[in-house]
Formats: sequence, structure tokens, C-alpha cells
Amino acid sequence: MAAFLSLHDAVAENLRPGDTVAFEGFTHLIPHAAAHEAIRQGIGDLTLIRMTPDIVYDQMIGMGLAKKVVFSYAGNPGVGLLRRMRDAIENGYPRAIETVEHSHSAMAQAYEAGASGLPLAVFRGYKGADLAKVNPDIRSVTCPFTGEQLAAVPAHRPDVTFIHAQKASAAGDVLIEGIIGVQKEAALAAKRAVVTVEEVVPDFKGLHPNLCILPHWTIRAIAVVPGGAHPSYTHGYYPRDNAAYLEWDKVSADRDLFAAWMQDNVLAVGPEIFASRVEALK
Amino acid sequence: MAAFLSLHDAVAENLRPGDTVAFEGFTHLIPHAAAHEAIRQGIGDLTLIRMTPDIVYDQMIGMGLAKKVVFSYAGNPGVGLLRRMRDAIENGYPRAIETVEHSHSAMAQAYEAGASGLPLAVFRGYKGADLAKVNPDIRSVTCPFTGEQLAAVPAHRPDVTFIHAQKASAAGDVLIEGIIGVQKEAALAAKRAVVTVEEVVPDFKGLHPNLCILPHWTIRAIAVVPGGAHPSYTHGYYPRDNAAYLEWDKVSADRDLFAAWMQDNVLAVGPEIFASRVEALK
Amino acid sequence: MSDFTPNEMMTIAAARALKNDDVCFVGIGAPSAACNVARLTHAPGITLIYESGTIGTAPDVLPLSIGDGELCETALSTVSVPEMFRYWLMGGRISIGFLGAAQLDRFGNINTTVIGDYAHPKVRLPGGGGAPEIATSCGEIFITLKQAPRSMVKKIDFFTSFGHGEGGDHRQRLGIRTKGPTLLITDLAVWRPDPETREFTVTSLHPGVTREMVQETCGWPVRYAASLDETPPPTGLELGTLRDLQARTAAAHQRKT
Amino acid sequence: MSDFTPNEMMTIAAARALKNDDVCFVGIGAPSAACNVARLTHAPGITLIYESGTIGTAPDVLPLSIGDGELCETALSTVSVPEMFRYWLMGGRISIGFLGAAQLDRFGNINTTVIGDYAHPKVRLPGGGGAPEIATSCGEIFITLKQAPRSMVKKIDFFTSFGHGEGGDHRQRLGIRTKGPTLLITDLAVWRPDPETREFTVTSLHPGVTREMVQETCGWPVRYAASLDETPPPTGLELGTLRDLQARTAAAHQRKT
Repeated sequence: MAAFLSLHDAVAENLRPGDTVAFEGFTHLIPHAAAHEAIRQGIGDLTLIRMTPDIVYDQMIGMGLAKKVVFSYAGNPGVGLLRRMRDAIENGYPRAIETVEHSHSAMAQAYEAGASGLPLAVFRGYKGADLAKVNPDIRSVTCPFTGEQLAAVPAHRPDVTFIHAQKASAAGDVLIEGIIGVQKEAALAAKRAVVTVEEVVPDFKGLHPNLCILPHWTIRAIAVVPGGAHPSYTHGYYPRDNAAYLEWDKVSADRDLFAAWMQDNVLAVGPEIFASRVEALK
Repeated sequence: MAAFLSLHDAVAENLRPGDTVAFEGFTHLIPHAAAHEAIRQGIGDLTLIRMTPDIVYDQMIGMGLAKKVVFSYAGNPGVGLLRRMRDAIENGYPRAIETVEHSHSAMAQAYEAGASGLPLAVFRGYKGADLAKVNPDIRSVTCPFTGEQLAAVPAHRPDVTFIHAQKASAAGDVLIEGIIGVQKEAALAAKRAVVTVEEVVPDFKGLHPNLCILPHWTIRAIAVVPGGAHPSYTHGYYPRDNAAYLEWDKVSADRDLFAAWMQDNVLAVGPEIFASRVEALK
Repeated sequence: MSDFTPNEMMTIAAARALKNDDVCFVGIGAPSAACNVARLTHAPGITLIYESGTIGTAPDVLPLSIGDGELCETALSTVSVPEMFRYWLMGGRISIGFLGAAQLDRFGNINTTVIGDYAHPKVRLPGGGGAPEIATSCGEIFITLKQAPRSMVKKIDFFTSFGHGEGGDHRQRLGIRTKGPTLLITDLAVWRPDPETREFTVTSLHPGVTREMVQETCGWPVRYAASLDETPPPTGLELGTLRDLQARTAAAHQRKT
Repeated sequence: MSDFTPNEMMTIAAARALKNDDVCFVGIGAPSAACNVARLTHAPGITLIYESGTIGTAPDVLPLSIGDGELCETALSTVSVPEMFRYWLMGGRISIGFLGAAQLDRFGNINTTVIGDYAHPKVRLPGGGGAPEIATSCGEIFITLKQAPRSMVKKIDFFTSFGHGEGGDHRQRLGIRTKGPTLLITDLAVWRPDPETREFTVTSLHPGVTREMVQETCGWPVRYAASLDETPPPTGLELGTLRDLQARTAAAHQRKT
């Protein structure tokens, strides 16, 4: 049953050191505010799952909070590489991290399998690809009808999934629209789902019956954080801050610049700053 | 690429004797008009796939057009049994039919696997159930991560799927809303998808981005048949004719009454009659 | 209230077993009536799910089928049927599955497939639909059934859905992790499984029902719990709610003229 | 038109290869520009799909990421990412997959994962994303790449996505049923696989490009088709369309002040 909490409490009550956690969002609705709160609380030794680790995991890795990353595309979308994650992999700075690498198809279906309560996802994939040689979690099953060898990967079952959504209803149901990504699956695959939202509305009456909605009984906690996806975007609220993604390429290129940026923009501020960051974009 | 055709031509060009065919709809949007057209054209030796065979397959079986039925619930929903299908199974009248019986979960996931181009669906199911003993298509695979035995069924890959939908756009894209059932999966799993619609609109501009839409390049033919789901219903157009389902229980109980009813209500009429049947329901 | 039928008592007793925070997979018929009476009386927050994909429905009349339009119109959300079975049922999100039966045995195993031999049935019944996985994926299973010797039988002809099998820990031995049938509500009594054997035992007789009446309509030797209760009769609110619902339902399913 | 850059020629040559009825899985960068130039010129009916789930998009500016808001706003439909990979990619609904590469070999095998050893990489690249399955599930694969000796290499460090493997019938031997790479468009030339060996051979040189220029920027000994064409230069419409698109894009991705 969804509890409306402050972001501080929503993170503190649901994310523990050593947890396996997914902060999901496929370009759209990336839960930056929740990740920054986790960074401020210094919750470490995390196994981070995400299809597209993106800036938000670059920051968590750069702050030394990750011990392992499960992913399928570690880039700054449309810009280039993730420089803090590279520094961790190539140089062990600030600490070495383990990586478990998949394809997007495998990751998406591993969430889907997790949401379906299954231990694995079975699909046609990885043919001729070297990932199967370096990731022992990529195995196979044989179709008992055709004899075809299909790829198999373990389901994702995060301890916690954080997502950002447009709206919660007063009852604690959550609405996601636009590019919905894997958020529904990531939330349902997790033991605990925590959602930041732009706003709370009385109910979803009058909305289309087939929209993507997470009922309140699938969610542990909701925190209202306007702008909480910035520099990602919230369809219907504010656009993607593409310039911030371009700027990150420079910030993340230098260890000291990164540390200073994190101090000024994450550690020294609170979740309320996100509303002001998106003000100019609207 | 979707061609706008008369219902006669849409059926004649896409359904052949001996085909494996799904007329899908989960209570809502059942393509009665398309099934009646297939009956009028006398296309036989069909393997019929459907989760809930319902009146429409009772009629096709009663007319002797089915050689095999793949299904998970053969009832007149909320009313009782399917009496023509029973007569075929229990007495071989008007011909014996083969049955391949699954659970709903298996059928839904077999369509899903078909839409995904996979040879099988893997899921947790049939534990302790006798269906696995009488249906050789229910097998198992072993999870290479946990050792758990999971159920496996072959994907559905119909030659043709017929569905009914609310709207087509002028470009031939199709919109389905309300109880969407397995129609998207059934259409995408098929080699050829044929859709009857209530109406054609210029485009879907202004509609919500996450609605259930089949792009025109996934569809072979579209026929405009207002009322084409009757006595099933079309959300937003007309309600379910529950009285007709109750009446069917009597019609189908008697072989001669059935034959007369089919003559009067199917063979002697054309698809245009469906519009008049729903007029009084609106 | 003393003026009520056994069927009304059955529906109301079933409704009482549902809690405000339950997430309930509803079958058609008595389960649907019971779930909606619960929603309209003591459990307004209950989540009702029909296998047509409708989540959190609140119909004003009982649906004739599991996919009537009103289920969608009043639902919080309507998802595809594959998603319903994958994310919601297999995903372990449903606390209570409500099933009926054509044949039931004392261990809560259910047959809705065939009477007689599967290949050459005496009566071909509709089949399992969602039941085989509802029975193993929901947190627990409630069963409602009108008692009759041909329905409550020593040995069912076909295991459509698995209850407690041969009893005891049979579910666990098959790797099933859910509780299975925890409650049977008939028109005569409330039954619960014995904690050891898992055989259904009568824990409460409905008002006016005798042990003889229960045994006459049951095909196995009936066992009783050590302390046997009498089911409280329907309250005015319960009975009024059920009857209003059924009156609205009957009117709605007549053909319009 | 003679006043155009090699990159512009590459994008426009790639755009020309797309047909009006193609269903195209679009990557970011040059593929995205090429697909949208095709849509805005000779192929208005082309269906562009981005892996974010947006089907049939028609963006006015090029997205910076594969999930920019405009892709959704202009799409026919936006589906979940699991559905995109299951029903649309694995389902065999995509005719053309468009890929870029950090390293490419002469058989169309692609590396975007690491330079150096996987466990101890010299450069950790972003990885495959959708590419491993795009390469095997789409009807055929088009590749665009700016030529450079470090990009077009004899031996790639990691098989992120499989092209023709060791050449010949290697795909079929792995049970892959799709065509794989059928076209490589660089800033200097158009390449197509030899029908037998599947090695990429130059079939057309862009205007002003010599065989020496192609070889200098390619890490393997370049082969040429028996009949070598010259790529027609961009038309005014093509170049104007591309430049307008890029100008709109640059303006849109600046920070608003």
C-alpha cells in the first residue's frame, strides 16, 4: 500500500546498503531526484541494474556507491561515453566495479520475467555475439518442440526499484504515459517500488482505460518531487534538458570537476531544487 | 499493407480450406460478422484457435467447418455450455472434431510467443493439473539458473487471425480500446491479419500515445462492418447483447432449430445486417 | 433477518471472508456476487480483478461474462490478457482467487472439464479457463459451491485445478508455494481445511442447517471441526445489498424493447 | 550540387537506400539523419521505429537520444520497451536495421563494446544496447560509418553484433535466418557484400573520391566490384532537406536562455 512520504524518508525506509536497486527510465522519466537523495544519504555497496546507466549511474559510480552494475548500454545518450563509469572500469577509480553486461532485449525481457514471477527469460538472442562468452548469466534452453537453442537470462528481481511518473492519485495509484520504457516491469519485478511524481491529483477518472497505471497496492512509497526527472524529462510537464547532457560530458571528464559539481549540485541541495531546474525549460 | 475490401473479399482472399485460423476477442470485440462470412463461403476443414470459443465457434462447429479446436474455455459466457461443440465432441455430430485443450494462461502466452516470433512460451503453470496428461503439446523446460521445471507450450502461429476493432484510419492503421484481450498478440502472431471495424476516421491525431494500435503494415485487409461484433460489443459503440447469449442456449440445444436459425440469420443475409442488429442496443 | 435463501447465505458468507485490502481474482456467478457484496458493504477498498484484464473494477450490476463493458468502464486500468496472466497472476500480485466447481473433492481439487472419460466424455464441460493457474498462483483460494452429491464427490473425474491433491503437503511436494484452498463456502456450511490432512472440515453451519442435511448433499463422509459454529444470519444491510445488486443485474440483462 | 561534405554525402547516400514501405529500426546519429531525410524526400511513407518504443515517428528535429519527447509526440503509437523487443524486433516486423560501429570488419561484424581486452579494456565503449538482436532479427542491416583505419579494422576486438562472421554461409550455420549486413555506406563509398564470400566490396565511389582515399582510411585490403559506379552527388532537395533538418536540430538542442 503506497505511503506518501518525503523523498528523504521514501529513500531511507526502502534502500539499504548492499541492495540490488534499479533506478529505471528509458531516456524519459529518469528518477534523478531519487538517485540524488540516495547519494546524499551515502547508501553504498549497491548493485545497480539499468538498461541505460546514463548520467545518474555515472554519478552514483563516481561517488563510489556501486559495487556492481548490470546494464546493456553505458553511454551518455546522443553525446558519448560515461566517463565516471569508464574511470571505474578502466582504472578502478574511485573503486573497482563488477559489470554484468547484456543486450537491451535481454534486459527488457529480464524485467518482464521478474514482473511475471518467473526465474528466467527465454528469447531468441545473442546469436554470434561475444557477450555470451563473457557473461556467465547468458545461458540457453532447448525448445522441446523444435529443438532450437534459445537464449536464457535470469529474471531481474531488484530489492528496490525507483521510478519517476507524471501523477499519483490521492489513493496512491500511479500514472505513467509517453515513452513508458520498462518502468512498469521494473516496478513489478521489485520487492519494493518507490515512485517520485510531478503531482497528486484526486483520481484518474475520465482517463483512457488502457493507460499504464500501477495500482497503489503495488507501490511502497510515493514522494512528490516536481521536476524530479531533470535533466531527463516528463512528458506533458517539461522537455529534456539536452544541454545538460552535453555539459555532463565536460563535468564528468575530470575527477575534481566532478567532485565539485556533485558537492554543489547534489550534496549541498535538496529535492526542492528540481522544480527550479525545470522552470526555465517549460 | 492494409487493403480496404468488402467483407466478402477480405474473407475470400485470406481464408482457405484447411487453414489454422483464430477469430479472437475476449468477450469484447468478437468478430461475429467475419465468422458468419466464413460460414456463408463454406470454408471448411479449419483448425480453430481461440481462448473462449463462445457462440461464434459453436456456430462454425455446428455447421461442420471445423476439424480441430484449440481452446481454453468452451462455454457460453455466463450462460452455460456450448451445445453444438458438445454435440461434436460427445456424438461426432455433424462431424467429429479433435480438441487441443489448454489453460487461459497458456493460450494467452502462446499468442504472445507467436507475436514475438518464438517457437514456444515458457511459464509457471499446469502444476498438478490433468491437462498436461491429455495434451501432448504441454511439455516442460528446466530453468538453467534455478533447476525449476517450467511449463512449455508451442507458440500459436495462425495462418489467419480475424479481429474486430473500433476504428481504422484512412492509412489503414487500426485502433482497439477497452478490454483489448489478446487481439494484438493474435493479429501479430498470424501470417495474415484481417480486421473488421466500426468506422474509418481520417487519422488518430490527438489520441493518447500509448493506445493499442496495429500499424497498417501489420494488416492484410480491413472491412468496414458497423455492428460487426454483435452480439458481442464494441466499447464506445454499442453494449453486449446479453439477451442474445441467453437465447443462444435454446437455439443451440436442438439440431433442427440450430439449422433453421443459421439459415435465417447467417446464410440468407449479408454483413450489412449487423448494423441493424445493434441499432436497438445503442 | 430470517427470510433468506441458502444461496443468499452462501454468497453473504463468502463476502464476509473478504478483507478491505484483498486483491481478488473473480470468477463469474456466486464469486462475482460475493466479491461485489463485500465491496458494497465492509470492504470498499477491495480490488476486484476479472481475467478479461480489468483491474480494480466496481460494476453497478453483475457482469454476465467476465468481459462485460462495465467492468472496463469502472476499472482503474484495463490491461491485455497476456499481461493479466503474466504480471498480475503469475507475478504473485493476487491475494485471493475465487473459484467455482462442477465437481469438488474433500481436498479442494476441482473439475470443470469433463464428466466421464476425457477422450469420450459423458458431459463435456467448458474446461478450466484461468483456473489451473489461479489455483496455484493466488495467495489462497476460496471456493463456493451449492452442495449436491454429484458435485461434492469422493473422486473427481478430472483434475482441472489442483487443490491439496492427496492432502497433507502434496502442494509443497509439487513445488507449489501458495496456500491453495483455505475456505469452502456452500449453501449449507463454511468449511476449512484441517491443518494436517488438508481435508475440508465443516467449521460453521448456516442457520437452520443440520449435520444430516450437509451429509445428504455431500459424496464423502463429512468431518466437523472440534468447535462447530453457527454462521451468523445475513444482516439487513448484507441482504439488501445483495438483492438490490441482483435486481439491478436482472433488469440490465433483459433485452431492451 | 558540388558544395557538400563527405558526411553529407554519406547521409544522403544512406537515405537513398531506404524505400517508402520500409520499416526501419533507427539508431542515433547518422542513421537517424538518413532515415529522416528519406522520410522528408522520396519515402514519405517509411515507418521509423526507435528502440524507446516509438513506432512510426516523424520528428521535426533529430532527437539527441533515442527517447526524446518529440519521437513520442509524433509517433503513431508508443509501446513499452519489452514489447518493442518482443513483438516488433523478435517478431520479425522490422525490414531494415540501421547500425553504426566503433570498429567494423570486412564481413560487417561490429564492435561497440570495448577496445582491448574485455576484462581489462583500453577503452570501455557504451556496449551493444539493442544491436546484438537488431543484427540478427531485422530483415537486413545497413551500416553507416566514417572511414578511418582505427574504425575499419582487420579484426575487431569484440563481436558486439554479428554480421557475416567469417563470411560465406556463417549466418545460416548459426541458425540465423535474416540477411544481415547488405549495405555499408561510408563518407567515401557505397559497399555491398560479395554474393559468395560476403566480404564488403566497394560498388560506388562518392564524387571526387579515389581508390587511394578509400584504402588509406581502411584497415583491410579493399576489394572493388567488377563494375564500379560513381555515387550521384546530392540533389538540391536532398542537401537542403538535410541541412534544414540539422539547423533545426542544432537550434533545438541549445540551452534556452
